[in-house]
Amino acid sequence: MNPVNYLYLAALLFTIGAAGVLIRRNAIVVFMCVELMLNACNLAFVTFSRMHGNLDGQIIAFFTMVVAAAEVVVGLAIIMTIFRSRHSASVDDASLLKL
Amino acid sequence: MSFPLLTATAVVPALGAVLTAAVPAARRSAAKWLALVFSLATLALAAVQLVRFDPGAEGPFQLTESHAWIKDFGVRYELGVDGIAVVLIALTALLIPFVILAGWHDADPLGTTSSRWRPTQGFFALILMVEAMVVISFEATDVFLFYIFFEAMLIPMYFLIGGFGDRAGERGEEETAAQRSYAAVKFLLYNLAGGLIMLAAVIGLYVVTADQLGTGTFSLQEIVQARADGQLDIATSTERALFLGFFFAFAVKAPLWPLHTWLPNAMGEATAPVAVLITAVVDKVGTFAMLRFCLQLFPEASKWATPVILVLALVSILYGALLAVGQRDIKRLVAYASISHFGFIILGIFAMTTQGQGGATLYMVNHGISTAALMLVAGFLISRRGSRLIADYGGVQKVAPVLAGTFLVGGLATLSLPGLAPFVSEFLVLTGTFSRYPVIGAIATFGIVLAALYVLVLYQRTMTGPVKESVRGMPDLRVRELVVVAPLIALLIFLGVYPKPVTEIVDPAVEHTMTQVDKVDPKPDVPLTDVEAAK
Amino acid sequence: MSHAASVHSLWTLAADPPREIPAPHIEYAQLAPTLIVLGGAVLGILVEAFLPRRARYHAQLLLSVVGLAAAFAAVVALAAGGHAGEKARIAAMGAVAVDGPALFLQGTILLVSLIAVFTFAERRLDPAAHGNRVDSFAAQGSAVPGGEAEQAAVKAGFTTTEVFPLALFAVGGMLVFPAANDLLTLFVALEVFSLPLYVLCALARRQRLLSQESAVKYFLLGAFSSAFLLFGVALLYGYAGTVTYSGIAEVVSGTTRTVDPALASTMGNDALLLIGGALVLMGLLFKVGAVPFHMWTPDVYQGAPTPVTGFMAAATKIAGFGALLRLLYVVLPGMRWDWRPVMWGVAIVTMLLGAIVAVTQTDVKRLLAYSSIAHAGFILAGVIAASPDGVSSVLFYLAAYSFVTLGAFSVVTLVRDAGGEATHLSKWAGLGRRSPLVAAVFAVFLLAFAGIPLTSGFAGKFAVFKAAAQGGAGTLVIVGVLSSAIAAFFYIRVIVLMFFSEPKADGPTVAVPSALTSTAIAVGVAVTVVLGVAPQYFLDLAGQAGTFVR
Amino acid sequence: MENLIGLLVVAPLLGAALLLCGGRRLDKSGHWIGTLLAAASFVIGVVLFADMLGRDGEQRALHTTVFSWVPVGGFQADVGFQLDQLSMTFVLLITGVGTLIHLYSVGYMEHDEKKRRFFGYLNLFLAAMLLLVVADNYLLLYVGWEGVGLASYLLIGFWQHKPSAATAAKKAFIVNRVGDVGLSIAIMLMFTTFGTFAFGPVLESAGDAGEGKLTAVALLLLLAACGKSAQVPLQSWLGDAMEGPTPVSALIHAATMVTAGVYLITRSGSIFNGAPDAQLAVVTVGAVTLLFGAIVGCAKDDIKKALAGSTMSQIGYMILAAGLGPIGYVFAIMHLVTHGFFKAGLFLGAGSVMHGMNDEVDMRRYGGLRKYMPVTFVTFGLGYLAIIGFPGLSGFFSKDKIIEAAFAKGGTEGWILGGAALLGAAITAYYMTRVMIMTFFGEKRWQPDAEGNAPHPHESPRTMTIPMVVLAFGSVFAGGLFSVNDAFLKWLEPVTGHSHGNSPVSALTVTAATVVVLVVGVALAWFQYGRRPVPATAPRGSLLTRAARRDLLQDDFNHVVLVRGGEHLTRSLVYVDHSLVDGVVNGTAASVGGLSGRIAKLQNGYARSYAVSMFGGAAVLIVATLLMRAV
Repeated sequence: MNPVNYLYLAALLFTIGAAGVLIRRNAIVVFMCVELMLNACNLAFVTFSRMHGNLDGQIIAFFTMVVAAAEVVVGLAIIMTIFRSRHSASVDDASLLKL
Repeated sequence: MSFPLLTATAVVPALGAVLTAAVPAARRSAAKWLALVFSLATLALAAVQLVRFDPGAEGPFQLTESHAWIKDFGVRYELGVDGIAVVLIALTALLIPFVILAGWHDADPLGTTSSRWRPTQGFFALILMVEAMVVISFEATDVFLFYIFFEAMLIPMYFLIGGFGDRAGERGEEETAAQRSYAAVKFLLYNLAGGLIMLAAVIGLYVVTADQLGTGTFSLQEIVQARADGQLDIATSTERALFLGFFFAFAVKAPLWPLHTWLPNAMGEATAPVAVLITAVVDKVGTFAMLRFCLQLFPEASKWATPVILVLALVSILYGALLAVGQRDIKRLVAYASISHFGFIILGIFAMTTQGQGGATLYMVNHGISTAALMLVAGFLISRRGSRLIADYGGVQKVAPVLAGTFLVGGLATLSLPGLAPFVSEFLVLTGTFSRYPVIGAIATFGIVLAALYVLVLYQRTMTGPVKESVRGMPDLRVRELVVVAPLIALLIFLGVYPKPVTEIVDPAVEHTMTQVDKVDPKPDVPLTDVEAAK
Repeated sequence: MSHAASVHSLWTLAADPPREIPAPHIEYAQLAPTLIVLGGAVLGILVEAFLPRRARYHAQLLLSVVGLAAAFAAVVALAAGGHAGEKARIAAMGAVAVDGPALFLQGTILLVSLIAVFTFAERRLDPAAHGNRVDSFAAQGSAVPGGEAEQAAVKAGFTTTEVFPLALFAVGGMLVFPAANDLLTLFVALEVFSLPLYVLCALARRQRLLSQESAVKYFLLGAFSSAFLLFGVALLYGYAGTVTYSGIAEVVSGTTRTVDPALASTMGNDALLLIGGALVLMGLLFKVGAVPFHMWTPDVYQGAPTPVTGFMAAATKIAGFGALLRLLYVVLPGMRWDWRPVMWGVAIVTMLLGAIVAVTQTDVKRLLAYSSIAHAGFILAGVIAASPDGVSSVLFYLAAYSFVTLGAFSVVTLVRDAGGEATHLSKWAGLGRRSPLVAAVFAVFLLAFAGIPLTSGFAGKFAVFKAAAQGGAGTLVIVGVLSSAIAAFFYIRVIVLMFFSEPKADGPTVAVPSALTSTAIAVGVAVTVVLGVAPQYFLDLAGQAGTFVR
Repeated sequence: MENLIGLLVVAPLLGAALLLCGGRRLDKSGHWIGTLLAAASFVIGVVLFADMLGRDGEQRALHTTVFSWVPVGGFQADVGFQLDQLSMTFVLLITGVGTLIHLYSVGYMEHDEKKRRFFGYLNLFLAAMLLLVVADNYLLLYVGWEGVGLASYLLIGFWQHKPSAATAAKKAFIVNRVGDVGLSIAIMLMFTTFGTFAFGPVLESAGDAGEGKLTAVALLLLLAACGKSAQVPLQSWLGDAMEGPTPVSALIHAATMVTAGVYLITRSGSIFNGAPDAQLAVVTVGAVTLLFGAIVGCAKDDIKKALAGSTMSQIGYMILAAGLGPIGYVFAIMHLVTHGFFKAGLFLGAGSVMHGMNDEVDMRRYGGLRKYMPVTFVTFGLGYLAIIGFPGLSGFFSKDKIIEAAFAKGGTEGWILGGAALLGAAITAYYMTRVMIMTFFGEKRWQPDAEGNAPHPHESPRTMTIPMVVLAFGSVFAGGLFSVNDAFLKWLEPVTGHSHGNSPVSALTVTAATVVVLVVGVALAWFQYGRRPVPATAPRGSLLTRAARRDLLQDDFNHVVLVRGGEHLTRSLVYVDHSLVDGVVNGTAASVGGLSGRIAKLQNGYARSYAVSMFGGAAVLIVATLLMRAV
């Protein structure tokens, strides 16, 4: 099967993730969408790596996972604190800073 | 290497500014005297310049200094004076002591403020700072160096306008403060906008020189030289664009109609000495720069723009005068009168005749002195009554004859009465214009009627007639004030009767400028008879 | 043929005996600055873990100051050793470049961070809580604002000394960011310096809600943008089959070896290149706060603890523009004609929008945020010049700008009332009467922002515009001066407020800072004036650092 | 000798400086210092005169250059003096009459606390006027020209507490300025035409310039003359100028300054000779003014205003004569001198009357004063006879000559001008008789004023009467002396040149005609005012009378058109400046502010909308990049 299709899939996933970020209110969900985008990238990487026949892409994928994990730690921590002080995880509630 | 006279002339007031600012809050009068001393020292240095300056010498600039400064920008620290600059420096140095004396009490803090708030020190320090920057921009022969101080001088000026004003009087404190900061901001933004447009042109100039000479340069002499021997050939369109960039900034500073509206606000809200500083000293940099930079860097473009500029100048003359007639506020009236006078100066510069440009230079000097005289006396008057409205005065001549007399002399100088200095320059400008552009010259001449109108109306309304209650018991000029006014008036008379010392110094510089733009005076159409040959 | 084999080998790998993997060769000396900083950060964590609370503050402060200073010394040593010039190399198996721009930027970042750490450690501004001097960070980051936990922490005199290692980690990332020589390193570095910043933003002692909100926004948007960047990286990888800058550059400029038809579909496919490039650009533009990726800036600047804001505003910009320069000059010079027009647009919009919106701001920190956006626009003008002059002008501008910014925000920390810092402009009325010195200093910074001659701001602006004009971007210069004119308006407005309006009765007080903040401000003023009056030396420095290594 | 010329000017200038800057310590002696210095310059004048008589015709002119004033490129203005017969005549007139009037003022201003300043101004005037007549180039003349303008401004407005005085002074100066514009442009035109504006070269090479240029210069000079000499259309200021103290009116607005215009035209003779059209304009102005002034003079009840009208008309005669060219120059000057005597005398008389009548000026409140102030009556009477041209007195000779010359112009012009001149003579006789009768004859008509203190008419002190007597002598004999074998003609001819023209009527006829019209005029006045008592309040009078009282509505015209129009213009300009020129600037600022507010709205605080903008931005970025490659 033509590996290019995986690219299309990756693009699709990426777009879904982006759309999610724009649409969903819950901070956690938004954050998961971001993760989805990252994983879409991973898919793209491995696909390209397969097409180019070198391992760089696959290695990068591992890096990405680690970074994503780190991001999760920090992100969840921040979201937790704001959830505790606001009792709401809605992104839109956090809109004191404006204009 | 010889003693850097030009640098010293600029450094001394700057140093004075720093020291004055450092005087502790309690020792207010010490600050005043310190400032006065330093301004006098500067005057002495300026006098030395006049002496050391040799009108007959070769080359455009004298007493030159040149040091590397910012290599990457092609900027050198290049100073030098020609006849025009040296005279204007002398004028500046001469006026500052009077400004300081006249403003002796303008900045005494009213009421109780924090012990660290030292308005008086600030006031005099700023004045000296302005002087330093003006002097160096007269001396700079490097475009960038000039630009830097041309712009930087706005900041101290801005604080002088916005920070110190007349006592509130009828208008409430709030209103006055609002008006004042509006005026200050307007002044700054107007001039800053002009300066930034010029910045673009300055950069453009660098690019042009960098492209053609290999290394970009801002040195006036180098550029002029390069153009002379054809290494540097600026495309017509480029030259025009650059010229406009420069001219815009200078026209704002000058100020030329229709870019003048900041001046009345600024002069109206500032204290009289500061107003003098604006119109008699700072604005001169604009007209001076037209002569030195616009004409010499972009001769072709200057000629190209001349018709429009002449018309604008003509409009300024009549428009300013008419508005002066229409004013109800003494200081604003003087401001509009100045606009009219700057019209004359610009007219003379772009008439491109020896008389016109020589007259314009002389005009800068005389206008400085006469406006100073008129405005400072007006300031004394205002300080007595606490109002700027003409309507609040009347019959002052009866209670304070000396004040009225000096005011009248200042006014007569402003309407350029023969025998007083301004007449000479105004007539030269008009003749110079007339000899090339008869119609414009003739129309401009009607400015003198309007001048008579606004001066005499002002004098009549304030000084003559029955004594108003509000001015009854108004004290006459005090000694300090007399010390300020008397020398100015003496100077007005002297330069009116014997302007030769100045014209002698200015002439060669003007000739040089004329050759730069390669123009020659139109010849009289009746061949010289032996009678004239004999003369 | 050989490629076919390699492709084949992908799935016949298992059959062959395992090949020996060569150990990576790392030039530790040339990476010293980064290593020192990161090492310091790790030590900092250990300090947090093992030292008693009382001792931590001083230990951390000492540690980070020494660490940063040492790193800076290392940078200087490298530069002196000629690594900025002829000995410029790619280090760490092509991951990091050690060349002029990298060293210059790293040096600047280190200095800025050093100053920033001073402001982090300032403990005299806030009134003592229960007899403990406190800094501007939360007593306990995890505690709910106003909750019992927090009160307890305050009573116990806790302070979040973790900020120091966090800052050091961020600095470490920033050091790598402009030096990164392949897209992966770029991405990792980005995350390494972003994540600590997200956390730092959430740690304000006063106005925790705002602080946390800013953190959330910054985090989400940051993650969002880095996702874009990563996707861009993926596409570029797909395009070039490699992520090293030089490799991609070769493919772009078509100097690479002939392409196997089997891979033609992706290899050298310009669509991938263009889209990928655009996405990576976007990731970087987000970090430098260029329109339309600027919207996080005002909110985060306002919400974050002011010392952090200063640090962020200064250091992030340097790192971001460093990376941007390298990307555009090393990776994509071959496609200059594709990215330049786009960047033109971005630059123009950024300059104008930043200046215009700032006009109506009422909060000092937001005002400075928008001004930073406008300045990003000015710097972009220099970036677009696409000439060594452009590079050096940008370097100079960054150096000049960062110190002014830091100084300005440090001054902001001084003006306080009951609710902490009084950042609303109306409260600054008449500050010049109350404490002329502070007001004067702030005025100097504002004038530098406005680009008034004799300040570093002017020198920088002139350098950038000059480079742009010579690079044929005259239009940008015109727009630049126009927006500077607009920008001047609001800087002046603040000055008017401070000097020409009567102080309010309930106006804020100006706290007397300790030596730490004072140093920060003093350095700011000094740099502003020196770079304004005698910039030649630093211009030379930036000039020598003007060339990238491939 | 040459150096004395400078001294001539310096002496009174010194006086002015002393008195104006001297301060209170000179209050006691000030007036005598002033008088002394005036006398000094008179003495110098006499010495120079004697010296001049010592040389014969062509060598009489003295010339000296003191210093180079304004040297700029080709523009070379020197301070230099030229004293020829023409100047000499003026010098003697000015210093002589001037000294007398100083003396008179000592008495007249005795009780004024600002006496010192008054004499300072008088000296200033003398200096300026002398500079005007001895200058050797037009620019220096211009200095004197405006100098006298200043002096007249200061003196008209001397009683500044009276708003009317201040206004009159301002008006005088500004109207004069209009004339000065003419003079300055004329000088510029000379400069561009001849490359100089010194009398010598300009007048010598006047012929070489085209007639067009000459006409232009001449007309501009005429404008100047109109301003200074109160000729139509710039005459309006003279009447109001009577607000000044009477000695001022006598010296400046009768004897000397107002005749400067005549001097200018005569001096520039060779220019006018080359420009016939301009000359036509000159004579027209002269003729119109002499009638205008005379008519106004008939209607005024204010004695000084009546005399002012007469001055206007007499100067009209001079201008007319000067416009006739070589035929008339000499007589213009001659009439100028004699007029200087009798008109000054008349004014001093009027002053003396007012002095005795608590400064009452309305002739309808006089009457029968001859008993109370005999000296004044006699001297005034002689002046009266002189001005109406009673045979044998000064006025007779000079005016008669002018009328002859007018006819001698020849052709229709000659007839018209001559006719006008004759008519003027008749009217002169009429209104002067009117003045005479209303003041000195009939029964007394004065009553107590508001405060109830009735005037006690009395003769004035010596200091005042002596000058009047001297001037009376002048007005009686001067004309005769001048005409003794054409002494005056011979004296001036070298400077102005002279030609007899071709008169269609014999001199005798003209003389006869003048005498006839004189009798008619006097008789008319006698019937109107001598026979029946004069009403103490002016009757409404005919339309012409009412118009004449208002200076033939010329002032109202000025007011409506110039003053009102000007006010509207300035007011609208102030509006324009504020709302248009400034409005643009403030508008721009405001619009930027508005835009700023609108854009700021996008910053709505919702993270997701920020994300949207980022997403959109990314899209735009991609599309743009692709497009760049596409195109």
